[in-house]
Amino acid sequence: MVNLKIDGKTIQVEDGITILQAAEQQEIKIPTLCYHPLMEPYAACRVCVVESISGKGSELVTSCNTLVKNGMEIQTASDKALFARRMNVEMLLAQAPAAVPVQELAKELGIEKTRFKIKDPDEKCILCGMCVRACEDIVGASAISFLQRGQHREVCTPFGEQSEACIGCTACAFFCPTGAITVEDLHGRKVIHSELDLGPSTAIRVPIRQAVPMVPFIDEEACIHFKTGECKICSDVCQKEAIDHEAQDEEIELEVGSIILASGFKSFDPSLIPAYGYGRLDNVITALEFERLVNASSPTGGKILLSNGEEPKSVGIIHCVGSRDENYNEYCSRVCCMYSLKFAHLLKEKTSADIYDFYIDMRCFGKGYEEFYHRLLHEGTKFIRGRVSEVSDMALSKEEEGKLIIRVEDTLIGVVRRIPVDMVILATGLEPGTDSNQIAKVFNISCSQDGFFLERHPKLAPVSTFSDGIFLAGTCQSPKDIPDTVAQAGAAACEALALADKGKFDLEPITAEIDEELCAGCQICVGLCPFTAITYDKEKGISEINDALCKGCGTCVSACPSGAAQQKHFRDKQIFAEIEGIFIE
Amino acid sequence: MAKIKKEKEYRVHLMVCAGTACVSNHSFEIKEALETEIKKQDLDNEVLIVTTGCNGFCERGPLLVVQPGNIFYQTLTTKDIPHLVEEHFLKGRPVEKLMYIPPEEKTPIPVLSDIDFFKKQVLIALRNRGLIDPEKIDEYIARDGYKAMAKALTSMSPSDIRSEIQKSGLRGRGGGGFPTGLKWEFVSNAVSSNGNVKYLVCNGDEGDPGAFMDRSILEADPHSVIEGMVIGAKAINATQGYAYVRNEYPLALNRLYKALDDAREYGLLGKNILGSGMDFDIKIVRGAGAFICGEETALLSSIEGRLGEPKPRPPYPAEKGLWGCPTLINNVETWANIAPIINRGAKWYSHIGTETSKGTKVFSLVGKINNTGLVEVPMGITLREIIYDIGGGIPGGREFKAVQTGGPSGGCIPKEKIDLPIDYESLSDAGSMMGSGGMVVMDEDTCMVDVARYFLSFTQDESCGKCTPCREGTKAMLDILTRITKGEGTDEDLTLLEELAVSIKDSALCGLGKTAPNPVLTTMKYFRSEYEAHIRDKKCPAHTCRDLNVYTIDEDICVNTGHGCDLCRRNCASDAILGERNQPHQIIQDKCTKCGVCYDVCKFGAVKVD
Amino acid sequence: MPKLTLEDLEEIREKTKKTTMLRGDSEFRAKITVHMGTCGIAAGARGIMAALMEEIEAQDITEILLTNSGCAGLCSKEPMLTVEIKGQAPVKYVELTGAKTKEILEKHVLGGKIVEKYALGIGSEKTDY
Amino acid sequence: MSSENFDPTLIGFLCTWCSYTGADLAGTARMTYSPNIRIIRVMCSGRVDPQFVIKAFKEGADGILISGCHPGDCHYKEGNYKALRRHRLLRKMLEQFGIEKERLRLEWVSAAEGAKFQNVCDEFTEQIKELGPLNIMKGDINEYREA
Repeated sequence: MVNLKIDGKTIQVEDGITILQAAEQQEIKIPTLCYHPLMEPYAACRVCVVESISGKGSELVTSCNTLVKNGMEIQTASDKALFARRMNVEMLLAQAPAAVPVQELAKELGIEKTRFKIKDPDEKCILCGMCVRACEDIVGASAISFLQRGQHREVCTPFGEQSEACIGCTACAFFCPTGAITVEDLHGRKVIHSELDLGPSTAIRVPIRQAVPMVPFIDEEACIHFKTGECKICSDVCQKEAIDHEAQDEEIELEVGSIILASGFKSFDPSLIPAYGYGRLDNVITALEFERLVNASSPTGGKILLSNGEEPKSVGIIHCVGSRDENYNEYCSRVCCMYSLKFAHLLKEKTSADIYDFYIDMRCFGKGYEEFYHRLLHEGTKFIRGRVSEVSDMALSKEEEGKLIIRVEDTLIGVVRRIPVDMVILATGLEPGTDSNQIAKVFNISCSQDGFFLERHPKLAPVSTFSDGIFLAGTCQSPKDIPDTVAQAGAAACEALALADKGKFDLEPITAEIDEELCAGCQICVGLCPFTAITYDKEKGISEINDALCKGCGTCVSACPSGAAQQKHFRDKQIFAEIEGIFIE
Repeated sequence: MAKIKKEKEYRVHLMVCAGTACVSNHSFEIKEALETEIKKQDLDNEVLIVTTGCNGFCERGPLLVVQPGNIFYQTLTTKDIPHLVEEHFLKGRPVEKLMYIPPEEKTPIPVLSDIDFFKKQVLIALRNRGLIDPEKIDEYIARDGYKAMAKALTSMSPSDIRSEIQKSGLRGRGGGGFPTGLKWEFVSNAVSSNGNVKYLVCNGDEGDPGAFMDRSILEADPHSVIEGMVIGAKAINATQGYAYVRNEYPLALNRLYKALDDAREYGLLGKNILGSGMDFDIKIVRGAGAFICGEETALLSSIEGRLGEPKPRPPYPAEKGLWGCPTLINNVETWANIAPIINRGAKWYSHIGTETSKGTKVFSLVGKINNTGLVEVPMGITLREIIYDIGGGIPGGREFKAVQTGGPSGGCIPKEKIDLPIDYESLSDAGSMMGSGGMVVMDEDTCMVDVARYFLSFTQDESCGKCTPCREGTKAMLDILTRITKGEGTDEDLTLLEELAVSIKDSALCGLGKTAPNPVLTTMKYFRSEYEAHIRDKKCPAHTCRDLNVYTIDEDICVNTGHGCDLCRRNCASDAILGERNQPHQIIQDKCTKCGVCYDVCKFGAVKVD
Repeated sequence: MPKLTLEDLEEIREKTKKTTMLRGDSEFRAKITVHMGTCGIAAGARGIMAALMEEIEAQDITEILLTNSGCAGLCSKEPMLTVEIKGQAPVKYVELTGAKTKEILEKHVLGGKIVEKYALGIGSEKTDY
Repeated sequence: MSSENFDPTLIGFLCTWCSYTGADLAGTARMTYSPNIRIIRVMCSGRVDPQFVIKAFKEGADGILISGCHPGDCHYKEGNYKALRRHRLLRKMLEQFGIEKERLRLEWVSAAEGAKFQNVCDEFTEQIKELGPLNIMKGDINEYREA
């Protein structure tokens, strides 16, 4: 421990810290410009000078880098220190008049005007070197450094050319205290921080605001450590030491009793229906994109805007896009009607647009759904019954200019109508997940015709599959909305627990067995068994079947030349008897 | 036992000075002329021509010293050579007209050691000056070269060496005056962060304008520096040495390269030196011409290949220097003093000099002085002795005004302090500093404000620009001084100048910044009247600041003595002078650009400057 | 040149000391001055000088200062040289030949005995009046 | 016997997981298919031993159907592949016995293909009717030797 006197107060601090840190512990504020806790002290701006009084007189030392020593006596705001500090700030005011921190410090120290010549009134750079040190020590790219000397000293890339070393991490702009470095003009790339359009944003961030779990992740492309091996500030700063850059993805093999498949659905890709113009016409968006737009953490902050940034005056919602359609999916996706009603309600609430809803049948099957539909009717949403044939931007009359025209046959009044709107929302249906057939292969379950997983029995075993211990939940089994999915998930969990709760495991009744006397040890059966249930015993010279593994398919029995292998309940004799039984008159 | 080839016997050695100053004064042509003449007189197996390093008396170059007999010839031209060879070398009669005649005296002084310039000098760092051929290692060895190293390596332990240096009282000759022994102690005690790697550096950057001590030492006696460094390496068991020499010293660099190669060839450097098991080698790093790289931490950054920019201290280089390992940095002159101390003992050395400053100091005596040159004088010698006895007084009988010591970081010492004994403390008490040894003598015609401006323009241009006070402060002071020399200065400028000087001196990061205000502070302290003259009466007493001069023509002198010779009018570039032959001439003030040509041209002194 | 040892260093010092001794203001045991006025040279003083230098080189003699001077004034007796042993009066020898000079070197300079038959006189001319 | 009043007896070996469930589906879906086929359930088409087929022909079956899951769907992963291999070999052998290879048929019927099972049975029955009864000599082998 070190004893020293600061501004008249004797204090004790641990060894190896600087005067600045000791002062901070005593809440004594010493101004700094070129100091940053994460970097080695550079002691260039000389604004943090304090007076250090010792036996042989007093001298000014920079508090940011001078270490505390026993018996030191420091005056942070003595006349001598203040005089030099004021002079330095006044000089900086002349050198970089537009630098805000300098202006603030000048006000604090009571300097109205600088007596020195101002070279460039909007100069912001105070040559503190924070950017250079960040680039070199923290990022390790060393793309920029100081050039020239004295009055011509400046920060730049070698020869002023674009440097390959620069990895566009914008650490320099981040550390620059005066905003002298703006990202745009540093390397001409526009930087946008948003989930949809990923510019080089901070490397460690929460994916989206409602992410579950709300835990930041490290984006390896943007993270400097994975590029230069340096930085790792996040792990220095994290008190919980929760960050380990060396962690790798690892595959964990789990022995489980049962598996619940909930692999979800894929939203129908509307570009398969060219008539609706998705991807071709502006402002034709899918339901998921509208959901994203309306969300508070969206790039527009929840406001519903057209691609040109204005608010739509009229919106059309088209149901059954890719569902109840022979050319695409015959089944009804069950959820589109209700979420379309939700969209209509949100549009009514957030914008003053008039809303058109094109449906075939309004399927409000759930609890309280119908009442919600009636509310919508009263709110003034215009419902038109008919399947929309086309969305086009070919205007035929004045008020259709610049609008999307929806052509639909209104079956209730028997007329083909043209409705001009600003924005079209396609209520896209649900399809089996992109990898659902691989999953089916892996888990040995089969799919129904529409590609969703097949349950063992629609009524008796709706959540289990043909393979024992594998259960289904959610939209992977068939389109359903959240309440149904939750209910089904509960059921699947119960089934799994019921299986596990028994505590014993009933073996397959119909397994094969090998008669030791008859078996000649020819091992034909060993290679045959897909479940490797048969092993050859060298001492006895015969093959044996492991009851727990044997599934009872009987393939080995039919292949056994000596008939040593027999399948319980399907012994050869029994089947022979069955065959003979057929021909008894 | 190595078979050393027999040296041819000669009876006369011609020591031709080949320091940079003499070389630029065509001393190599003198040498060629000598060679041809001697061949003509077929004296070539009796007379040997030796080119030596700088002899010191640069004012009178090109120089020749004839040995034996120590006869000193100066300001030689190729035309004098035939007569000289025949007269002196053939017939043995020294030629008086080529000898040195002190100013205002008639009788020539043949023997070098009788000349005042040399008489009061005590040569330690320059002990072999003019006596050996710097490119022949054998001649260095003949004058007890490497004897000290042999003694240190074989019979002295590192602590013996260090205590010997401590006892000698030797202090750093680079300018700081830090006790060398103490510094060596720090470095040898420091623990290296990388195995036992320790570095040893010779600072030959010598950026001060007008300073050429290190250059002369390297040119005259490179081996003395090498021997010093090897002894130093043993004292702190350093593993690698660096000699940082300015790229602007090509001759010194060549001689040092040659000396290093010869030393390695003789096994006095490199692996297993003199069979003592010690390995040490020296690499030369050439400075890129930045004055700041004379500052120790900036020098180290430069060796490391990084931007030459000082680092805050502590940690001092002794603990964490080159690549973070303990590094011993000393100036060329300091290293040159090591071998004599080891050879002749600390007691002998501590007898020379004053109580606090031991040994001698090499000064480069320049400016308004008759005997411009390199002088090595014992500490404690007075300014008067240097200027008048050694320096031969002020040329043109003008009056001595001040002397500027320590280069741009030093200050000006007025004539009132002429009897000031020269040592570290006395100079810093007077507001200046020892510095590397530059000594610029100024006479009454020097304007002190302009001197301050000149030195400020130098430090401002050479400031590395890292810390605010030095980067911006020196520029601000320079602006003010320039305004004052143009006659636009105000009283507030004076107070601002003083404030700036104090705040820069207090808060700058490195030596350059801390000492840059010295010229201003000392000139304001001792010559405040000149500042006031510039500001209040808009006059420059020394007439150096041209914008303040007012040229007038004394009409009766012009007519009566000069008969209106019209020379001034014809030479006036901006035709600001009226008048014809035999008529009094006049100067039109607002047209006059104050270039001073008329003043120089007028043979009758009719043009007056006020 | 292979790596040196301490002894080599010492040996070099001795060897080159002779050449550098000329330069320092170190003392010499004896000084031989060959008078080389124009008449002296005409009378063969160069031969004398060459002989002396050969002899010194041959016998590796050290601490002998061999120098020349202008005409000694006695033209008829040229070539002449003066031998000055430290602490003794200078002796002038006249009408010399190569062989005579070697003999003087041998007997007087090294041996310390003046060679009467060639000597002109002892002592030097009076210069302080 | 002429083909009209010839009433063949066919035996179908059906795997429990796919074909047998498919047949059951046809039944629950009230799909009528030819009664000539008698079904023997086995756990997997891989269990159908060539002996059964030969035994069945020997007992007087006119046509035999083996039906399993579609390749890749087998509950025991590879059973149907084994059946496919045995079927190819067995057909060649039957021809050497003088039994037309059409009398042995291998089909993939999944649990949901009730309709397909119905067509297969009807079609197979027609086919066997055209082929007529299986006229292999019954009794013991020595009789042939003399003839």
